[in-house]
Amino acid sequence: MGISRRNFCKTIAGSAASVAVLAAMPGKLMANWSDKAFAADKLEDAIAAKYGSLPIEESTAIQIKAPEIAENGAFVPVTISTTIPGVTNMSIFTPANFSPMVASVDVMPRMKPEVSLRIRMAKTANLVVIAQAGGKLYRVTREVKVTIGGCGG
Amino acid sequence: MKKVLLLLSMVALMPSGAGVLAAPAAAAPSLIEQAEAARKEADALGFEWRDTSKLIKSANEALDKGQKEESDKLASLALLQSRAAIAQAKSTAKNWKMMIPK
Amino acid sequence: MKIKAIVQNDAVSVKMLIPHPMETGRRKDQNGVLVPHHFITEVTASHNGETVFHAEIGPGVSKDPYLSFQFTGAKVGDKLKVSWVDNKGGAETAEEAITAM
Amino acid sequence: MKKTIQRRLLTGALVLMTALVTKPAHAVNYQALVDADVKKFQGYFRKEFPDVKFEDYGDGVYALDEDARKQWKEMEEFPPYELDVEAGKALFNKPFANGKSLASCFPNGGAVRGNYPYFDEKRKQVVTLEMAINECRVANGEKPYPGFKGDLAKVSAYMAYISRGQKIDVKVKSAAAYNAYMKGKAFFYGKRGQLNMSCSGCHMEYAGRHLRAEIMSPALGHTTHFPVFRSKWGEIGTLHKRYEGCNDNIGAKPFEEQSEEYRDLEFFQTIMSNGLKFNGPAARK
Repeated sequence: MGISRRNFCKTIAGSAASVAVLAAMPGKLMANWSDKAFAADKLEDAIAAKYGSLPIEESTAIQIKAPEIAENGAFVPVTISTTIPGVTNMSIFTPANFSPMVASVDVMPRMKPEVSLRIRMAKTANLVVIAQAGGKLYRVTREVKVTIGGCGG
Repeated sequence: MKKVLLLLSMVALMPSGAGVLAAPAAAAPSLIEQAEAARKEADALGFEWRDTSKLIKSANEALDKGQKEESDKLASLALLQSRAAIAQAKSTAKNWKMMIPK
Repeated sequence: MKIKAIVQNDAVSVKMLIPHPMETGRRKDQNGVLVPHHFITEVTASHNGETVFHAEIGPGVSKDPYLSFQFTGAKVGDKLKVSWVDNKGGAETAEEAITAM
Repeated sequence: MKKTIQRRLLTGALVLMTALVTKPAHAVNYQALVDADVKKFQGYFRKEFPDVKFEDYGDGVYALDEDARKQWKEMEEFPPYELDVEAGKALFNKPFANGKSLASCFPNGGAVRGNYPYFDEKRKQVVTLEMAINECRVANGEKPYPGFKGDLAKVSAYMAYISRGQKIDVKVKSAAAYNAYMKGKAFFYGKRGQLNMSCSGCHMEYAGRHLRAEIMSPALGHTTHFPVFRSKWGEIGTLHKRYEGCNDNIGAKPFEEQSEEYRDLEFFQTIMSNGLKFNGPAARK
């Protein structure tokens, strides 16, 4: 029991560890909820479960607005948008989370292809956004740093 | 910082505790009793440390399990912490004005 | 749930905050027992009976989910209907009047 | 480095300022003593951070760090505490068993944040907003709300919300008030806990600098924006909950919500922010 600065930040351990995880999916879910995609524990599997085997192309026409260094992994503000014409769906993934698929938004005819939300990130990791337009998928990837051991405010 | 803490603990080990130890009791108070008395004193000064009461609790639990050596170790640490806290209270009361940044 | 729907330029800006624990199923309570997962699965918004927003979400979304989007073709005074369902059968529907900036 | 040199150069000037403070009088002018402290305290931050606008100190660490400020602004787009403000409003107007409510205890519809904390000259103690909320409940035969979070923080959040913009102007008019003020001051500057650290060590001398991954918030403006929804807590909590967390971090046994120690500390800290505006509740990391 040495006197150490390590004690200083010990209280964060519990809260930051609230990782998004779906170990076993509940039995009855909404029929149209993409349970397979949300249950997948690998990025590729989640994408395949959501979109099938459509070809994926890296794109610069998708924008991710997110902090360089997240203040708190439990609330990371993210805005995704795209200028790809005819986009019908945008999904956001964080491959480092136990369950990578975070959210999937259908871009309805009257909706602008932009959505903001707050997500959980267990640790420093990539954000991957996939946009679907026609029979194709477009992808962009961006890193967000998450500091663990926070005790500020 | 480590240096300051080391000093504090040394101060704590010196005469401040002598009163307790030299008490002319028929049966000398146990380490746990000494630690608890010192903890109370630190608490009354508003300077008790976070883990001291947990240490005393663990020392009591170890004693119940017959682990005298472990119990003594924990109680000594609690006693040391309490004495350091008392010394800290006195030193802070005397010196806090010097801590105001210019 | 709290909804703000405001006309901005040619579109309606919608912001919502839904009180919900969004339990991941991995968090332990004070006694070290796993808290079962409990999270919103779908959020839908409609205007004049037409769906203008539909999102599927999972426990990767923060506690008390915040969602924001924009849609066109509505005016001040119109009603926006928002509803959500969760994995335990919980649900809520609310209506909010669209306001000027 | 640069800061230390600056500090040394400034010492002389501050000694001069201190000399100007004391003036012989029949009755001690406590307010003047306190005002001189405020001037020194705020002057310290003005010199440390010449580019930070005074009113921005109400935003805590976000006055000092641009990246963090941007994320905070995102949170403020639809701050999580709005749900608490709404819940607090309902609690504020909810009738007690006797038919009265919190609303019956407070004038101005409860928009009274600017009146707290104050020193009650009759009872010879500092009265905070949270203390007044619970005293109202007890006076009406209700149980006080438990401390640190939950309903107490929610009601306080609602009252702070409808009081936004009220100016901080806490007075010290008597020897007893000055005594409470000095106790808070001694708490603020005194080292305590296993790590032998003080409030001022981190939030004055280390303000704006990193302690591990964290940027230390400036003590100026600390009490303007409470209660806060802290992402780390995942809920709204009171100023005294934050004090509890800080004390725990430095290895000191924390005090209770509304303990005399924390009320005196709140009194001192709020006085140090005289001139700023109450802008709570707020979102913090």
